Amino acid sequence: MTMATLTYRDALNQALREEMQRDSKVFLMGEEVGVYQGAYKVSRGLLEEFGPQRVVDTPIAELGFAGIGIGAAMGGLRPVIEFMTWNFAVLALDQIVNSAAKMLYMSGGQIPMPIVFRGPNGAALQLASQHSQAWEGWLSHIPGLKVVAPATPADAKGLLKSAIRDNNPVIVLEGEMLYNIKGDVPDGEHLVPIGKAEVKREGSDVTLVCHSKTLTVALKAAEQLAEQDVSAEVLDLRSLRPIDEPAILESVRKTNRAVVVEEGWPHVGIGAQVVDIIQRDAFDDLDAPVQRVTQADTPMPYNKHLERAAKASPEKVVAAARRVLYLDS
Amino acid sequence: MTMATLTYRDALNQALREEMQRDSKVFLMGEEVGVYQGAYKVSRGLLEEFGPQRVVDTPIAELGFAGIGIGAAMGGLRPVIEFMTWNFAVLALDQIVNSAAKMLYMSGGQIPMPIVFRGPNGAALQLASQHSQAWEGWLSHIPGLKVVAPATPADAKGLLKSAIRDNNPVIVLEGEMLYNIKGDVPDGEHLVPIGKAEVKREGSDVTLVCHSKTLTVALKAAEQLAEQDVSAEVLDLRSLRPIDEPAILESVRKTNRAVVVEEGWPHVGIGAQVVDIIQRDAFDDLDAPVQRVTQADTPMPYNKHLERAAKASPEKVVAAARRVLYLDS
Amino acid sequence: MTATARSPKDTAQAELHLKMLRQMLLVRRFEEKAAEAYALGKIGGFCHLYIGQEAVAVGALSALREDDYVICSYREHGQAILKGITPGAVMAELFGKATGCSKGKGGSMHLFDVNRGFMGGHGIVGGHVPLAAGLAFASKYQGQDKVCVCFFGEAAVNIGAFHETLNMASVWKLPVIFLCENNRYGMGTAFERVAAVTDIVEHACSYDMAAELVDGMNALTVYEATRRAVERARKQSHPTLLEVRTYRYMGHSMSDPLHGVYRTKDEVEEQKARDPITHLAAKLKEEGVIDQAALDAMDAEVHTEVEEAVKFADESPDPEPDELYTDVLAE
Amino acid sequence: MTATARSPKDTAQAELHLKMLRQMLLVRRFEEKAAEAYALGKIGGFCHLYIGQEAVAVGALSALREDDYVICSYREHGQAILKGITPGAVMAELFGKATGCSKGKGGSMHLFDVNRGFMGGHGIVGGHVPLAAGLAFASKYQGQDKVCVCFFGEAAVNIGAFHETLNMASVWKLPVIFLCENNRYGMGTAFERVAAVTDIVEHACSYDMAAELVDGMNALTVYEATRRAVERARKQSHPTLLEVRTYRYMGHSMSDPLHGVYRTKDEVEEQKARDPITHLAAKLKEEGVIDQAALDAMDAEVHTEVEEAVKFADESPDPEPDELYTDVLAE
Ligand SMILES: Cc1ncc(C[n+]2csc(CCOP(=O)(O)OP(=O)(O)O)c2C)c(N)n1
Ligand SMILES: Cc1ncc(C[n+]2csc(CCOP(=O)(O)OP(=O)(O)O)c2C)c(N)n1
Ligand SMILES: [Mg+2]
Ligand SMILES: [Mg+2]
Repeated sequence: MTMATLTYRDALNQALREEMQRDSKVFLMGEEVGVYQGAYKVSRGLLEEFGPQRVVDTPIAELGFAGIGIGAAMGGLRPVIEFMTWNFAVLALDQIVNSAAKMLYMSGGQIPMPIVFRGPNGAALQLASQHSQAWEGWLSHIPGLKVVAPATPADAKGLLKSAIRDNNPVIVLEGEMLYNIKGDVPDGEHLVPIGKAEVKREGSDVTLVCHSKTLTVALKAAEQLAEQDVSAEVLDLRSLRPIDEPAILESVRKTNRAVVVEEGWPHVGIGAQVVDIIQRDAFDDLDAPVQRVTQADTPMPYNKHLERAAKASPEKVVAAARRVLYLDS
Repeated sequence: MTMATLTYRDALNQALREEMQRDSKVFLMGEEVGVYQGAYKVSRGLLEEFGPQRVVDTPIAELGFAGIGIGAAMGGLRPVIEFMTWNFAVLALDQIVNSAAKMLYMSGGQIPMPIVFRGPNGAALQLASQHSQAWEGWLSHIPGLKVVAPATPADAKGLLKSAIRDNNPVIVLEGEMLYNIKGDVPDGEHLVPIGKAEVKREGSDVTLVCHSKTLTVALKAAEQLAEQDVSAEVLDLRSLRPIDEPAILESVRKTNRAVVVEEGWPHVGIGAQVVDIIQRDAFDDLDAPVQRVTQADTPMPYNKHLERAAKASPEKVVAAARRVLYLDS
Repeated sequence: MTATARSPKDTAQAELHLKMLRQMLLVRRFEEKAAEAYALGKIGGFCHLYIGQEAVAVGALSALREDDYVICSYREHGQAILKGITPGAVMAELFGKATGCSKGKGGSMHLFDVNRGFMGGHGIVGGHVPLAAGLAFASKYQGQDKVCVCFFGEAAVNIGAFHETLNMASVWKLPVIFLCENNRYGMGTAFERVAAVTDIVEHACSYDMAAELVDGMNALTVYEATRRAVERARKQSHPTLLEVRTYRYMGHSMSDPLHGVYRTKDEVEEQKARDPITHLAAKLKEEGVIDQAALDAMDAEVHTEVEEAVKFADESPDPEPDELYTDVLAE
Repeated sequence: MTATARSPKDTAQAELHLKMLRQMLLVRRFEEKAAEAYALGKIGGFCHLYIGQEAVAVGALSALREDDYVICSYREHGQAILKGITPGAVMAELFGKATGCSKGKGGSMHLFDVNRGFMGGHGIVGGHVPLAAGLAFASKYQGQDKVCVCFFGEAAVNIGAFHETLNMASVWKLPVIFLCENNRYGMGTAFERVAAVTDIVEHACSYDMAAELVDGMNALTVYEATRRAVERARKQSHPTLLEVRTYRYMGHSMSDPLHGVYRTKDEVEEQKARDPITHLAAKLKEEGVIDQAALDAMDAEVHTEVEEAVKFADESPDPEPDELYTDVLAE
């Protein structure tokens, strides 16, 4: 399969374009997706190629257009709803949780819900408290949804394409800080299965579980650990619901130690669930309690030094890894 | 201190009445709280005693009146916002998370937020998918909020009074199925501190961690276990944020085994956080992986048999306790 | 005056009116039976009856094509039956049985039949209003000429989703009809206590939308108004806001008092004097379209139909236990 | 004509107008400096400038009492300064410094000074509209006669919170003024592309609310209209919706293009020809209230003030590291 080096942004753009070419029922709706070419330019060129009927600029009405997208899916379409950022999607949670996630069940199996909700999630740089929220913990809690959080351009393309073809509501968590990263992306038909994690770096001493932006953090930590003669395995979850329990357990059974790195807040974060899975099914394989590295348990401050201190970092991951390896005690 | 036997409903009503008598800045706002005396009659008699300025019937506009309450708190009042049920509060999450929880932080400490958001949480009987949701996992995730979930009439009164006097946004999770339960309630000044769990039954073989409606489930399970010569300790969390880590650890260090019982969905539920706390700080005290008993990972079905099967039950807790005690292997 | 004296047009009209009368009777008797069954504990949870409002659904749905969409709030038993779901399948759903139109998983508030264009049964006030616009969006997008009628109560006008949706439906010219059943109360709250403007049609101005105020105690006027709106939606793809004034005889749901403290017994009685069934029956008698004997026969027939629905629901099995885990995700 | 020829009333008015002119200049120069500082990386995140809209905030806030409340969206640098926060404290906040009006934790979008009744700086479109009604509710509840002015952009009119709030503000007669700054665009979206009705004042009808359409390029007309609304709020506790037509010269935020694809350079230039500062300066010159020399002096003075603000912000320390963990919860 031939490859191209693309940014994460262009990989998403390619996935959207290919799926819209493939299936006329697929359309994109959201704020600034058309004339403005997308607040983060993910939809660049799509209005020109597919026209205003399939690339629909909306008013600022997250609850309303999320619901209109869901209704359109009930009517046989395959909507892709872009939230300018997931911070604003909080206004649309009623529709995502009560309409999209439950429609198939409430209707006794009559109404599938092939819809994608996507946009950047979590903190960027100095956007302060209301614009820096990571929602994976909340969204992964809901049965009836699928949740993916690609970390690389290839996974971004492959998971978005799979999401668009899925007959269930799929949440795609992107990242403003990811849009510019480059990587090899297979041309054309490249599908990444939803629910499958991937080992992004092999290792034997400790497993670093991560996803989305924390992959970079974990990989940097793994390099620093290598210099300290610690072999860290980096497991990128990629999907958060369903979550790849076998992959998590397989890695931990090999390394007997784990650190979970996540972007969100610690209390009832996605990492707590990963910990639960590990201690429940790999209890006897664990040589140390699983450690978590998360965002500080505070709203995000504006000041850049405070913000940096609030975020998960390679240094924090290295320290946690050394703790589970009892290297400093 | 003299006691009276009250229902959970009347204990809440008493807390509201006493605090409104104590402080004229306290007012109640929500749907049907006045003329209708409350959808679940928690506010019975308050309109008559305090008048329409302090017992305010609202239109169906959860986002709007939650925000008006928050603005009133910014203006020096101490609002108590009643959600007819927390199912509908999903529409108000933007205001709770982005305005209430962050105002003090964003303003650099200038604007305290003394507001209470309360109402019944979780499933009642056969209310189906959209009316049977337990939100403790979501709400406990948010820094800047406090979250309490009283299980008894005495705790309901004591925690609601503490919540109203707290200078932070406090989420009070009640339960439609709890309103009618009876118990001894201290008269007058009875305050239960936010952040303190309580052992509701002493035991030595296994700790059953629970809160709100699952206290009854855990207590029934403890009785059945007693008949099987298993001594179960029942720890009622009461507060979910902040959560009483010392109390959890103390009990588990004594019993060396734990089962966490919660009402919500399993994936990234509050129980996962309890598990994380236990394995992180009591790893060497654990004789078995912690087990969780949760609601089935599905939307809530209407049919009563399916609904019963979906909920946490004493039988499920007993089975989980036997698993952590390796009694059936 | 006898039938033979009537022109074909009159006959067609007479038949339509008789059909409407029978439909109102059917819904009325169905709801009465549901109330009985609820009292017997055969129905659980919330159960919102439609008694008093029959003319609205009957009039509106008579103006629709079979393949048009209807979407409702939780007060939807009547619309479900009128859209073609058998009373048996609806009653079975209320009983939570496997033969129910939602396999016993949805219950009273979540009736569905996608093959008949009945898109539910929704429990969050205002939550289905955007869904209606989305269904209309899908129809227009696919070049179908289906319209969507969205039934909601007047209290939903105070919630944001209603406004966000009306604006988009107008900007995008969607073939949707927002049919507000103004029965004066949201649970125990009189609309004038919580709305600055009580004429809901007023809101249409803010969205440059066609609107009509309609007498909801008269099935024929509802039918005519809806026909005009359907025409506008199907031919010009323009949305309409219909405010239909009606009244609920029973409590908000079976768990609520019959009239309660928020309205007087007298008010309820007054309204019952404007009963849409009595009203149409009288009119048709006067026109000689039906006589008392035929009316009694019709009522008896409807009675039997409802009895059979109950019997069907009673005798139907509960869903298999593993149904708890199915329909969470589609293939 | 010389000052001595003027009556006391004229003099008072002249002074008011001069004050407004100076305030507009101050805000303009402040924002220009903020743009420079942003380019130099001294300001991070989103930074939404007010250039072009100065007449709105200056006119409106001139009609307020010191203890009245003002609450804004993220485009609030001007209002913050005009409500009495020193330019230094605002610039320091943009720089994220400990001396900033929100201790460096809020930044450009979250400026606060509770002692001056400046209630923020909010980032979710429409999110602060209910807060404004709540502040008015608190004022009325406590028998204070403070009014609250809520600034928001025209795009916020399409979101539900706006409608839910206007309805309650009207039903409960709250002393609040909803001041919509209609600058025609929400980011890159022209209002007419996403709103069925472009006259925002229209919405007042649905809520039985007083309303006025105001020229936002003229500080004096904004002042007069706001005075009438304040009177209505303070004396009768009635809310008002003001639609103030204005224009943003710069991009939506510092991260966006100056005019972009959604509007033409010509349109921007046309609007600049209606500049509120030039307009008022010319008027006052014509009236002999000010001459070019005095105007230049005023501008120079304002310049220095802004330079000092930057100096203050530059020299101020970052917050202590442990500030990350403070202010999460109150005692
Ligand atoms: C968002 C939301 N808030 C509150 C409720 C609880 N509730 C159910 S029905 C109802 C009253 C609705 O009245 P109306 O819209 O007039 O419809 P009607 O019941 O009169 O048919 C309320 C408050 C809900 N279901 N959804
Ligand atoms: C609910 C929500 N959706 C989207 C955004 C992203 N956003 C920030 S400002 C803006 C445009 C707002 O335009 P307008 O209300 O006219 O105010 P202006 O910027 O013109 O002053 C958008 C879409 C947001 N902050 N909040
Ligand atoms: Mg009603
Ligand atoms: Mg604008």
